[in-house]
Amino acid sequence: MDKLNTLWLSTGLANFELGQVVMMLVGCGLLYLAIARNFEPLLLLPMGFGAILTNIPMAGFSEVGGLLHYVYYAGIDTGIFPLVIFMGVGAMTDFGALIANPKTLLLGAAAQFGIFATLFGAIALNAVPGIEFTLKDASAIAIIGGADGPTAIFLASKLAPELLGAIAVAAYSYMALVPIIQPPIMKALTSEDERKIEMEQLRSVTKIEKIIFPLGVLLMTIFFLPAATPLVGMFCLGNLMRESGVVDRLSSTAQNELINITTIFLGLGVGSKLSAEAFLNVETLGILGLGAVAFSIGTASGVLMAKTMNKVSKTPINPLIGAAGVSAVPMAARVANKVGLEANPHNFLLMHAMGPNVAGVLGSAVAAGILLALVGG
Amino acid sequence: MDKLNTLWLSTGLANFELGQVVMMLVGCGLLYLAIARNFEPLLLLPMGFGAILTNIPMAGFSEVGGLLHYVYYAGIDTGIFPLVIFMGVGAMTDFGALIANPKTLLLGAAAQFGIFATLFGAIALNAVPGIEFTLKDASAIAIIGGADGPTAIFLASKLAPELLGAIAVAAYSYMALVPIIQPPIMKALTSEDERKIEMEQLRSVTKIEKIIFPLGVLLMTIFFLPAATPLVGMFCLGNLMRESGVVDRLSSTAQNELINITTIFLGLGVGSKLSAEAFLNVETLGILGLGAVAFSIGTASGVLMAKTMNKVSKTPINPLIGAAGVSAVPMAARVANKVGLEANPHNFLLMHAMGPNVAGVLGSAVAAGILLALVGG
Amino acid sequence: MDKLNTLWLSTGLANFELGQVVMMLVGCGLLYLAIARNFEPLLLLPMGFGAILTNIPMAGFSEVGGLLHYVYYAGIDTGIFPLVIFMGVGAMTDFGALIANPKTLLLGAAAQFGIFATLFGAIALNAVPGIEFTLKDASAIAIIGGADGPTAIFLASKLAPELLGAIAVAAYSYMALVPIIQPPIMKALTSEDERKIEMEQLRSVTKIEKIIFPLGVLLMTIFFLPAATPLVGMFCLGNLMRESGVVDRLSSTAQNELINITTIFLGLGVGSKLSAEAFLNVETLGILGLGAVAFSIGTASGVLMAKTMNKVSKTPINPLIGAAGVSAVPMAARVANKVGLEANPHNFLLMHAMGPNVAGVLGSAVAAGILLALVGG
Amino acid sequence: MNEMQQQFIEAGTLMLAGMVFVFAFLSLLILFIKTVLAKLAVKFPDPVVPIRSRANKQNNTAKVAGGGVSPGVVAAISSAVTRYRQQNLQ
Amino acid sequence: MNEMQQQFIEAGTLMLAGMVFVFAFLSLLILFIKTVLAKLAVKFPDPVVPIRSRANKQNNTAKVAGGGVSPGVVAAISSAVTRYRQQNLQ
Amino acid sequence: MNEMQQQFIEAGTLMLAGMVFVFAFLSLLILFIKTVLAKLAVKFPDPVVPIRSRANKQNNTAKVAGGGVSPGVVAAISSAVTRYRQQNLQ
Ligand code: NA
Ligand code: NA
Ligand code: NA
Repeated sequence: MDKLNTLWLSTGLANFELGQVVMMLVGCGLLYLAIARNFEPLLLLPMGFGAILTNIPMAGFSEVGGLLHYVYYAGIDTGIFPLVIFMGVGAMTDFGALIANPKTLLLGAAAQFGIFATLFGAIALNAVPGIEFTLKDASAIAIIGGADGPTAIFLASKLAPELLGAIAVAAYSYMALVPIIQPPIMKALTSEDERKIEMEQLRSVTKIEKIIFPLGVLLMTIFFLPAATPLVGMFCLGNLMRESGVVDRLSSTAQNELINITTIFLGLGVGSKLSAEAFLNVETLGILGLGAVAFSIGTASGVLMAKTMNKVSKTPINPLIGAAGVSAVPMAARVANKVGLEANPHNFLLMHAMGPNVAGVLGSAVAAGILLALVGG
Repeated sequence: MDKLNTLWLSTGLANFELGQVVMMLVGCGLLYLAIARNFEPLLLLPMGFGAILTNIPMAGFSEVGGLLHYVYYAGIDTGIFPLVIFMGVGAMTDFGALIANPKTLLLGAAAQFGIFATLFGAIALNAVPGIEFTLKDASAIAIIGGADGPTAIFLASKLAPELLGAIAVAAYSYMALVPIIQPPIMKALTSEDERKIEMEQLRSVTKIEKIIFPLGVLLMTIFFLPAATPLVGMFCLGNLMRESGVVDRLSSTAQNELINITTIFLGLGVGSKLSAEAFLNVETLGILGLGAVAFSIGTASGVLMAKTMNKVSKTPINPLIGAAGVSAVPMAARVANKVGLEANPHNFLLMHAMGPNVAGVLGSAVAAGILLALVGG
Repeated sequence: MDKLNTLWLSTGLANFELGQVVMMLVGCGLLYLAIARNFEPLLLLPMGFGAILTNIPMAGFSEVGGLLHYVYYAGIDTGIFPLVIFMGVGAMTDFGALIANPKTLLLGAAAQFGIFATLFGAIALNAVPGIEFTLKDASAIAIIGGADGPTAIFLASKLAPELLGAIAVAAYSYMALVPIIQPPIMKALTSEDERKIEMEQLRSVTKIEKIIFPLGVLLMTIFFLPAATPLVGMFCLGNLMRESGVVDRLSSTAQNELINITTIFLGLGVGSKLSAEAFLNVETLGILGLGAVAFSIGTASGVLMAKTMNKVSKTPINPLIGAAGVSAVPMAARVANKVGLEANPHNFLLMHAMGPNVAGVLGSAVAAGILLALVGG
Repeated sequence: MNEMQQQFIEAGTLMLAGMVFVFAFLSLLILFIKTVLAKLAVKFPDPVVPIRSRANKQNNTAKVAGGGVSPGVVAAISSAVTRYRQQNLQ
Repeated sequence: MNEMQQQFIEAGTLMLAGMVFVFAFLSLLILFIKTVLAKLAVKFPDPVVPIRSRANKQNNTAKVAGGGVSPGVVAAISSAVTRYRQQNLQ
Repeated sequence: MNEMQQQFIEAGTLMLAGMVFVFAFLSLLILFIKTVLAKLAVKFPDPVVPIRSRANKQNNTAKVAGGGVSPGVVAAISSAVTRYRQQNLQ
């Protein structure tokens, strides 16, 4: 009898709090999005699962001695996991299209307006009662507009760890929603004729350019923005391993097993920040709203920049590729390609959109570095 | 001369203690079992090697600053390694046969009697002079009857870390001995006619069932036994990664590189607990004896339960598949198949035995959770 | 304005010190050697990159909280990374040629004279003003003559961590230079006739010999030199995993993903020791000079030993294979083969040179153990 | 001897509570499979698999021999070709 | 309200400084590509790729069908054979 | 100068002790190979390898060309087929 009572007192049923139940439902929602809707499943599946685990009463996953506690403090609080993932992303990235058409870097720059406008918006939300974002909070939220998961997690873990869960949810959800969010904005801001524009074929890029490019990017970051060197540095290391051609086995491991292992634990660790106290409040609603705004503004900025460039440039530029400047690689580039094909069935924009697409990754990392340098520390 | 003397004083020969020599021989014995007899080599090979390394005089493998010290405290004391392995096992497990024939879960439940009877037996052994098992010790020993390596290591590291070495040796040795231990028991408890029983073909299982199943298991564990959620949770995460079909690269890494890396270090770390003080005593003999008892009782309980169910059930149930309820996946299921084929050359029980086999994994994890909830903490 | 000033003060340009610039150039030099010259790129590429990252002003890669700080203290200061790599190297090593022709072990022994002569030379360099090597420093430097990366890193991290960067640079650079350093020495010390000597075909080696060999090596190390057991033990574990044939999945992971992951971080961590204070001094020049001496003496000792043995032995021994005794697997063996082919187009020495080549690995590990036992601690 | 007796009672209670719980838990799981999962299986049946893919799922029946080449082999070769190229492209 | 105003000013300054910096940085990168990289590309052109390898790089054009067997397929098979043997040899 | 001399003596002793030890150790290993391993090799000879497997061990001699198809190729293809299916089944 006594044993049964002990057993009952140790059950989840006898110890549930409402907040935990709701957060488990949020976790299940993330699993649903990942599995049924294919929303960035590589991160949202372990993240949703981590959200469930961390909210189990009496299990102590995120308390001292719990698995998720170790994962979070060893991998995310230190910044190691997002940096290792960024190295893997660098090893997967081909900068050929960007080097062939460097002015698309301006599209990647323009799209970062989504970040800084959202920063402004986050501060404006302080007018809403119940919301009190510091400048650090606002900066961490704004980076959602960078459409780059590891960058967002890295910055949030440094500037506003208590918002990390909500920010990661928003970042990955909107990245998955790119095919839904972007097309209406792209169509509203361009004319049928503009969308029909065919672009010139890209020149071929030599091996030496691809090898020196990541080193040049790193050098410039060192000169002008050391705060961004953890992100940019690991990204360029991955890219150099890829392009150098002399360490293929390291490059392959960075792109596959290492990034997979890290992704599992990154997802679990981020999910462990989805506790009721941190997530169930008005601020999370604000973050989700701001995320949508950030993506939309970023997309619009990219398209408008491309329109302007098309008018100035000698060679034609299809404004649709500007939308790819938000990054969300390679989804945003595919969306540009698809919308282009709808207007003109012979218009293959994919390779052209890859330039602004990877430029957006660099742009976001630079923006993250600026925020770290000016707001962090 | 002085140098040579220093060198001599630093040799192993000048510093050996008898216990260390004996434990190295134990380590060599484990290597022999692993290599020549193919006894669970994936764990016993690194474990035997770890046993040798940890007993080298003057080398300090398991002292502060030594490799095995780090491995043990980072990976086993924290519970991380067995949980990561359990995630990989989950990613390798197909619950199809169990879902198609859910009543085989009862066989997995019955076989856990091996665990609880052994608990009783361990306490009874306290009558032997020189043996003093606390309830925690007895619980950690009893889990050997679960026939599940990671579960046993996880529980032992929580309840009785000083017995971890002996428990792991017993658990993996008996798992390897399943083809020798089980058949006589199975034949003694069944009639020739019973062994000849052919079972109906299993229905096909849909994808949605396989996806929801791990979530259902996790949910029930959360409700009724949070103490089991680390084990069951990681297992279900692995299984969900497998069945969801959206994170194949994570699932593949969990089943291959990640589990391989972890297995090497888990084996080394467990081996590092095979020190003379911890292993060379009457208690170890007791543990080895109890392990054999646990396996035998578990097998018998499973078979007897299956016999009973066969009498009650509308569809025929071959009692042999009850023996697979101890888990030891997939060996025990193969043994059931083999013994069945001996009685009836057209009797393929393998798929039918997979149901109780994986049910046994869940059953052992549940039993481990009960022991943690009632005895641990 | 204020913001821009903050931004400027946070740039690298505003904070560079000369030493950092020079060390970045050194890092770029290593990248150049790795990529353009194919000098041991697997280690020199991440190491050169690490050297750049650690010298970025304001980025704090190697300060508390920085990525390279964690990497260094978790992986190199503990000795874990070199030991894991040594396990992988063991899993890649085939001792067949050595077992078939065991007297080539003497060549691997003779080549270690490079190590001990360099130790003497390092002490002699203390006569140069500005250089003050302790016996520990001298030992760590001498191990460069072992021509074995992980061994050198392991020993240097124990005996002279502040010299680790320079020692690793020297060790890997000279290993890459083996095809340039060795041939002139080999030709100077042998006659045309000697180089033409064809050796008898090696007998085939049985599986049992290959399995017992690593265990015998380990046993002897335990008996006579426990200080070498971390290195030799992990090496033999890897080799046993390879040859036992029962844990192929572990052996494959140790040879591929695990060693790749570890190599990336080992390189970064070693690179993080390339700071201006530690590297830009006369001692580094001394180390680089001594490294070349060490390789040359090791090569010469091996060749002379082989000449002597050829005169004594009943079966012919081509003195060229003695040069492979420095290890630098498999490069040195290939060099021996190539120089042999130049003298006699029918003379395939590759397999014969593999014996002294892997013997050199064991010899260096033994030498490292002696230095640890006599000088360390 | 008193202490020993008490330990036996404890162990006996554990055995009882444990086995009851294990059976209760796994029986509930049976219920879960027979109700929730069964309903889900009816509501969301597996989509009909296209022929080529289904053929691939028949594990041991590809005709490697004979005059014709099975689609599985063609698929395998083309997959190998793709992998080979990817490796060469990197 | 005063505090809020100040925050707005801060945010506005951040926006301005941030966008200026991002554009400046990426424009410099354009310059880098157009000058340094372009020069390097001229100075160190890619070596002419041997025919077989170039064929492999044309991603989707290997002729698997037809009477002849494309070199890609042969390469793939021989690569598969090699891998198979290595696995068996271990 | 006295200190230096002492260091030289230390280094010299180290050199001597080290080389003696290395030679002794590796000579013992020769002994080990020539006695223990040699006996083991006689006592436990390798089992005679079945023909197909031995063929696979001849690294570079599979006949890919010609009218017949080497068993290695068939094995490789069937291995590729299996892997392909496993991937599709997951
Ligand atoms: Na971006
Ligand atoms: Na079990
Ligand atoms: Na060596």
